[in-house]
Amino acid sequence: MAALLDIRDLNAWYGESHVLHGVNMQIREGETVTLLGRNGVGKTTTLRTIMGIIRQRKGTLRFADRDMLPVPLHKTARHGLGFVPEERGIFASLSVMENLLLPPQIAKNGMSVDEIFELFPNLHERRNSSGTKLSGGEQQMLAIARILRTGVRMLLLDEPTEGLAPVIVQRIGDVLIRLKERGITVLLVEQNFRFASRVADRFYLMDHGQIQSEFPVSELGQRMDELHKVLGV
Amino acid sequence: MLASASPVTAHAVLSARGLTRRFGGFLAVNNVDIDVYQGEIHALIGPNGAGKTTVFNLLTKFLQPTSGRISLMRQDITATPADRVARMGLVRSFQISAVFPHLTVLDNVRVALQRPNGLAHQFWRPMSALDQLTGKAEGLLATVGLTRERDALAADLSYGRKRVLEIATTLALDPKVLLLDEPLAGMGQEDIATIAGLIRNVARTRAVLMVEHNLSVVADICDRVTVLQRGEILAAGDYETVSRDPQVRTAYMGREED
Amino acid sequence: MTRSEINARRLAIALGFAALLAAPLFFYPVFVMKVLCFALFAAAFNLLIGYTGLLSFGHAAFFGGAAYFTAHAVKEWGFSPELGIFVGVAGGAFLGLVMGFFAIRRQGIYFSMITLSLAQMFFFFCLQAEFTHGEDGIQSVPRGHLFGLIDLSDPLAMYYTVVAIFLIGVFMVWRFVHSPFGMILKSIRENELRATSLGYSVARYKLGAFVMSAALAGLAGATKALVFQFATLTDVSWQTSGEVILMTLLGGIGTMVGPVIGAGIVVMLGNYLATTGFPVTIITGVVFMVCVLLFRRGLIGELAASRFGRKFGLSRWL
Amino acid sequence: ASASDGKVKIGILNDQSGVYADFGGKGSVEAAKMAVEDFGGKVLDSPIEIVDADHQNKPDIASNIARQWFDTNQVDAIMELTTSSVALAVQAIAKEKKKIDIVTGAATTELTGKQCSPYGFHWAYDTHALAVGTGGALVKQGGKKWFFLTADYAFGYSLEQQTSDFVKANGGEVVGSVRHPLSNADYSSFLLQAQSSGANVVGLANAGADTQNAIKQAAEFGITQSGQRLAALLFTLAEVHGLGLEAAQGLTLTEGFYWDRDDKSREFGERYMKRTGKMPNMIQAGTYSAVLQYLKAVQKAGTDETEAVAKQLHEMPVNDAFTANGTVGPNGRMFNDMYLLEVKKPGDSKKPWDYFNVLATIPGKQAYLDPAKSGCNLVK
Amino acid sequence: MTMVFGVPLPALLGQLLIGLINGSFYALLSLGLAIIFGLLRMINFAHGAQYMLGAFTAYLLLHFAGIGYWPALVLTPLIVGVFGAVVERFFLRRLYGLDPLYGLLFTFGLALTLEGIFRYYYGASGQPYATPPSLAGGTNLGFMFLPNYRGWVVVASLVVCIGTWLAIEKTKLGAYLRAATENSTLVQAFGVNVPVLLTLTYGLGVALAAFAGVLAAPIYQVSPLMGSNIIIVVFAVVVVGGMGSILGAIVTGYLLGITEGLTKVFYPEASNTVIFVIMALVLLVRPAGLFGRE
Ligand SMILES: Nc1ncnc2c1ncn2[C@@H]1O[C@H](COP(=O)(O)OP(=O)(O)OP(=O)(O)O)[C@@H](O)[C@H]1O
Ligand SMILES: Nc1ncnc2c1ncn2[C@@H]1O[C@H](COP(=O)(O)OP(=O)(O)OP(=O)(O)O)[C@@H](O)[C@H]1O
Ligand SMILES: [Mg+2]
Ligand SMILES: [Mg+2]
Repeated sequence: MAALLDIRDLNAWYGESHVLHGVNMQIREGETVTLLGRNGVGKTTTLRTIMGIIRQRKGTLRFADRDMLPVPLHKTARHGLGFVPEERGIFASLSVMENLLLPPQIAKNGMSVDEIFELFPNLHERRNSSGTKLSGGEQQMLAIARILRTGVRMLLLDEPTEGLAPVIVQRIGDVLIRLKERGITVLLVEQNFRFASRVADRFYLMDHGQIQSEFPVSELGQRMDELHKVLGV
Repeated sequence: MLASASPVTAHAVLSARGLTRRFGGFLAVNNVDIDVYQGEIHALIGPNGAGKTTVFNLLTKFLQPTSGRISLMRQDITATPADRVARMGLVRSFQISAVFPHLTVLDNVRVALQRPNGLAHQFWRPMSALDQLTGKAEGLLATVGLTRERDALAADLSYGRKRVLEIATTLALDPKVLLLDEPLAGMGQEDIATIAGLIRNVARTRAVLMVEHNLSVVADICDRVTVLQRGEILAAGDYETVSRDPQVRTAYMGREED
Repeated sequence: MTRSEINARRLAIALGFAALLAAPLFFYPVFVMKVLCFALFAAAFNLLIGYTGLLSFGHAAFFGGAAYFTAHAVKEWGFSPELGIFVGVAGGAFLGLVMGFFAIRRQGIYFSMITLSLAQMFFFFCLQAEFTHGEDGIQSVPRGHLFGLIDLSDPLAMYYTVVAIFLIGVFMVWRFVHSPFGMILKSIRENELRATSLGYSVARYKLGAFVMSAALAGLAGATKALVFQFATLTDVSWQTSGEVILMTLLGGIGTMVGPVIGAGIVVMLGNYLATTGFPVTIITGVVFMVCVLLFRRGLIGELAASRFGRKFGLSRWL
Repeated sequence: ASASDGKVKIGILNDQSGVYADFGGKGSVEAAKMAVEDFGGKVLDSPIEIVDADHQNKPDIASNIARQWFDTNQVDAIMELTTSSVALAVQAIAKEKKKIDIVTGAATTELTGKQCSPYGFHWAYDTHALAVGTGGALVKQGGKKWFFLTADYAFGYSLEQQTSDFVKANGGEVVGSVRHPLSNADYSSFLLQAQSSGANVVGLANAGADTQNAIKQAAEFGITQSGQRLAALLFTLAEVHGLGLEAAQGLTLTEGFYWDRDDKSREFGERYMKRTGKMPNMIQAGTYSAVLQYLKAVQKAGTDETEAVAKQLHEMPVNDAFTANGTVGPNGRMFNDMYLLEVKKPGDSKKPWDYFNVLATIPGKQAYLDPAKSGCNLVK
Repeated sequence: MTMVFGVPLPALLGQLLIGLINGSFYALLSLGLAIIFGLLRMINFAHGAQYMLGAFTAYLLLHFAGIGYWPALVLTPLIVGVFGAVVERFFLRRLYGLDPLYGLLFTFGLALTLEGIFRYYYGASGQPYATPPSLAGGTNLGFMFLPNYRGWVVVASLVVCIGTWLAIEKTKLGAYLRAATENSTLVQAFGVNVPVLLTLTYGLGVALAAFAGVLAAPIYQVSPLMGSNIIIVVFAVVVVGGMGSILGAIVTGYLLGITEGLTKVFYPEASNTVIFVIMALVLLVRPAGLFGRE
């Protein structure tokens, strides 16, 4: 089966600084894959490049058998890609509810608002306050919830557990597992290693803007040494 | 505890009584008492939205409490403006990283060093007056492991490195009391170990109050833990005691294995 | 700084100095003096926009206000020129304090709008106040004797006095910006909350910079009143505030030399267009738009960013 | 005899792109050129040249240009000078440089008062003449009770002050006045007050767009229909044209010139019209007169040397398309007749630019301030 | 006669009504300004010039194409709005990522240019524009004579203001726009075509100014300077209302018109400064403006 997301020799730049040096990645429909790596190796950059936010890019980037390089940013989502940015991107001038309803729905199979509120009761309680008045963790919840509504085929999550209380981290883990059951594909960037190993099918290890190695969750035990070296886990 | 404040504990460096803050109809912090002692690391934990950052904002006077009293080294600072509080030696870091993006990493630290070294108001002296701070700044960068990025613009650092830089500027002020809001969030494992060690070092001669969701670090380095929930104190004590509290477990920690 | 940078810098300063001294041989002294007054005005304005990020749309109030104060002090009270200028500067600084008190409470665009409105209030005050003589202006202001010695009615004496004032003023801006205080201003501009948490009283720093800028703008206005021997409503109108922005933008926001070059060009353009029959406002407007779209860094800023500029490290001292 | 530098140069310095551009502007430059042609293009065998510049209403630009003209461009005289701040500044420079200036564009009496110059002249009109024309003459026409709408700054006050003096001197009374801010857009509040004041004349002591808007809105509120009369204290043909007769009908105003008054003025008006597409107002015709008179004075003096020409200008009577038998006072004031004019109804206007009925002629000596009382120190 | 503070009651009522009429212009203009600011984070200094452009377009339509007031009322906002959209598309768009002051400076230049062009071709004294015959004359309200046209101005502005407010606040459009001003990239990443939205918004703001211009043409002289005189006051209205607050702009616009009207009765000399005084006071007490959010 062809990969849903097929990346070959992807390069990306910030102005003159070359950050991604030929990334290769193939993710099949329904997989949950975690991208690991130290600070500053280019994980966020990879997600932003896939999403089309970074336009200085070269290489092959195919999603659902379509060449994504020429697709303008505002059409990327319509092809079924959803993004939760690292800095969360909550809009200060919008209420929680407005933030939640902001991204246009792509497909019918997204979560309903009620389901979301059940998942994150805090959001329900604070639904009328303005976006950035939320606590850091609440903002993180909102950022995730917002994308769950749209019904995308593939989620790009950048450190979704940062700043969340352990209970919530667990709950998000449950959500990811449920998403997997629904057949949704996830590419996850994570520092929280325990969390990542609970939800992921496969890992990519990144260093210096390149994929260093790749292994399924079953090999995790054997790879601990390598991880230790690269990540300091 | 009642709204009428009990007397402020004498030997606490930073202490608050009956701290309360309302946002419109929403009670974000409700009647919180907290004491931070010299030489200790005190953790403030709790579910998201419990009011931890708000407590920080109140203690540092970035927000004015609706009621309650705060004292810093036996001085009442309930009505003192934020910048004065900072000058008195109570310094905070931010949950969402706060650096000066278009200054270099070195200058970020030097700006922080200026005030404690009496170089804040001089508009008649040349910039080279700041050169005397360079050595100190470089030393700080070395402790946190930012030497390589010395001349980079803060804006170009990756997220995790920005957090490290923020810790460095905070330490530059040589504060007596340090309030750290999730200092380790977004950091990679290798930095977590370094910075946690650094915090422990720093705390030997100072008082530290920190918010952190990384419980292994909390268990590791914190002497005392206060758990906040819905703006109120749910439990307090050492980590062992608190982590066994069933209420804390359901509200915050969740299942053991994670 | 490398050696070639230091040499380039010394050379540039020497050339600039020589040009100032020799200018009356080639240009009309009054014209050069006008350029210098506006250059100082623009430098003062740049102190605020370039180094604290505050765009004031009301700087004409300080410039024109000081011109009125000086003109009045010299003509009606018989003050000596140096005392007259002092009155102008003090008046400018005081206006700065009052306007700043309201304006610094807001940032960015809000700040601009508030300064604009307050300056407009001051304009109406000047229009109606007795001592400004309405639209006639205060005319025939005597230049008098500087320190009771130097007769300023001599064009060259006046010229070199203006040069001295200009140099002192620009040096003050330079020193102010490149000082520990300036560094704090820069960091406040970057992140106010963080600066507060480091213990800096943001409001006071901003107010300090605002008053300093107003005082220097006042110095420029006061000097202009003596040069032209009149003070009129033109200098307090919001168009003048717009003009000083244009000068700074054209030359390069946040550079030392930019505002001076910008002032020279704008003043020259005004004079030149006067006799060509081109509609001045259209040209000014177009220059504004082109600058914003194509040379946002201004002439000097673009030069410093060019290959040549980087070679000599121009951005560090232009 | 010949001109000192082989050339006689006259500079027309005025607002060509700003708010007063219609008032004088390029039209004044054209009028000046007509005067040169009418004079024959040469004086004392030297060619005559007109140069012009747009001072943009900025006194500093004006004074830079004036200095440059005098010092390096051999300009012998500067004329027009719209806006009082500019006129006063340039007159001060001309005085210092011993050069002649003839102001036709500015209204302030200061020019021939405290700040007068032995080489400075003021042609065409001033606030005093406007006040006498509208204030004095209108009272005689039956407008006894006045209400003023005054622009809230010095110019407005002095117009109101001087006008009401004449109103009172002629047996009228001032029943009220209201001060409006400069560049005010809406006059309805003030017009309502005027309407209820019981006055039969509403005097507009303001200028330019302020006056235009006030007149337009007065028509809207039916001020004139209800029997009140509008009198604009500073308003010219150019602005009436801009407003249109529909809105301006019935308005009373004073000018120093109206093209359709006699054969001479008609002839001049039509020639000017051919060149510019407009009829001249008093500033443009006044500039024509000033240039012509200056050339005559040079001719008579046999030199373009300032003292001699100034002497001639003070002595020679002025007779041209602009005025007949004008004289010049020791303070530089030129005494020309002023006309009290009424704007025609649209139906009564027979041809293009046929805008005014002449209600009265005010002789120059009555219109202007007696030089002895002007405060000018040149008057013994 | 009943007196209020020494002023006859009917006169006071008249002045209140007049104030409301002037407020109509303030409200329309500040609404457009607030939309552009609130959604594009840009101070549209050219707003006054665009208002002037509206009046002039109506005048030109009449003069050269014989198109009368009523069709012009619809056509003009369209034409000027498209002009605005073009300006946004080709120029303003390049300024979005930058400090908002560049937008301010660009539109300042645009204002100077537009004003200069019209001054060059049409002179400063302006052009006449007649009241449409269907609205000529006036009605005696007992306490004052109200020109019919002015009554129409109040009605038209109220309808347009409320309609626009509803369209923005009660639809998702408003949320998109506000979000886009904060982080346009992210909103695009969600699948919204932000560039087109921004163009339309700017066009809308400009069209509102043009609409006010057409309304103003029969009352004020159609003059190149009509915009620059009013724009600074409108800025102050927006600051008082709370920048970016659309409702704030509308309400403050009317309130200020009325306040100004009353000042004209009690102390006319201050009627042009009263807004600035109010502004200073409001800023002291509520730095975010009356309706602004901190
Ligand atoms: N806007 C930018 N301009 C220039 N360089 C940048 C920019 N953002 C990031 N970089 C650089 O690109 C590299 C990769 O950054 P990226 O944000 O992708 O790292 P990351 O792996 O996500 O790290 P972290 O775990 O800290 O978030 C880093 O070296 C960083 O300094
Ligand atoms: N300025 C404000 N206005 C209104 N509500 C606020 C404001 N600041 C915070 N809140 C609310 O107060 C509550 C406490 O927020 P706070 O930021 O203190 O939480 P926290 O404990 O730091 O959470 P986290 O761990 O997620 O950072 C939250 O529900 C938040 O929405
Ligand atoms: Mg990252
Ligand atoms: Mg928090």
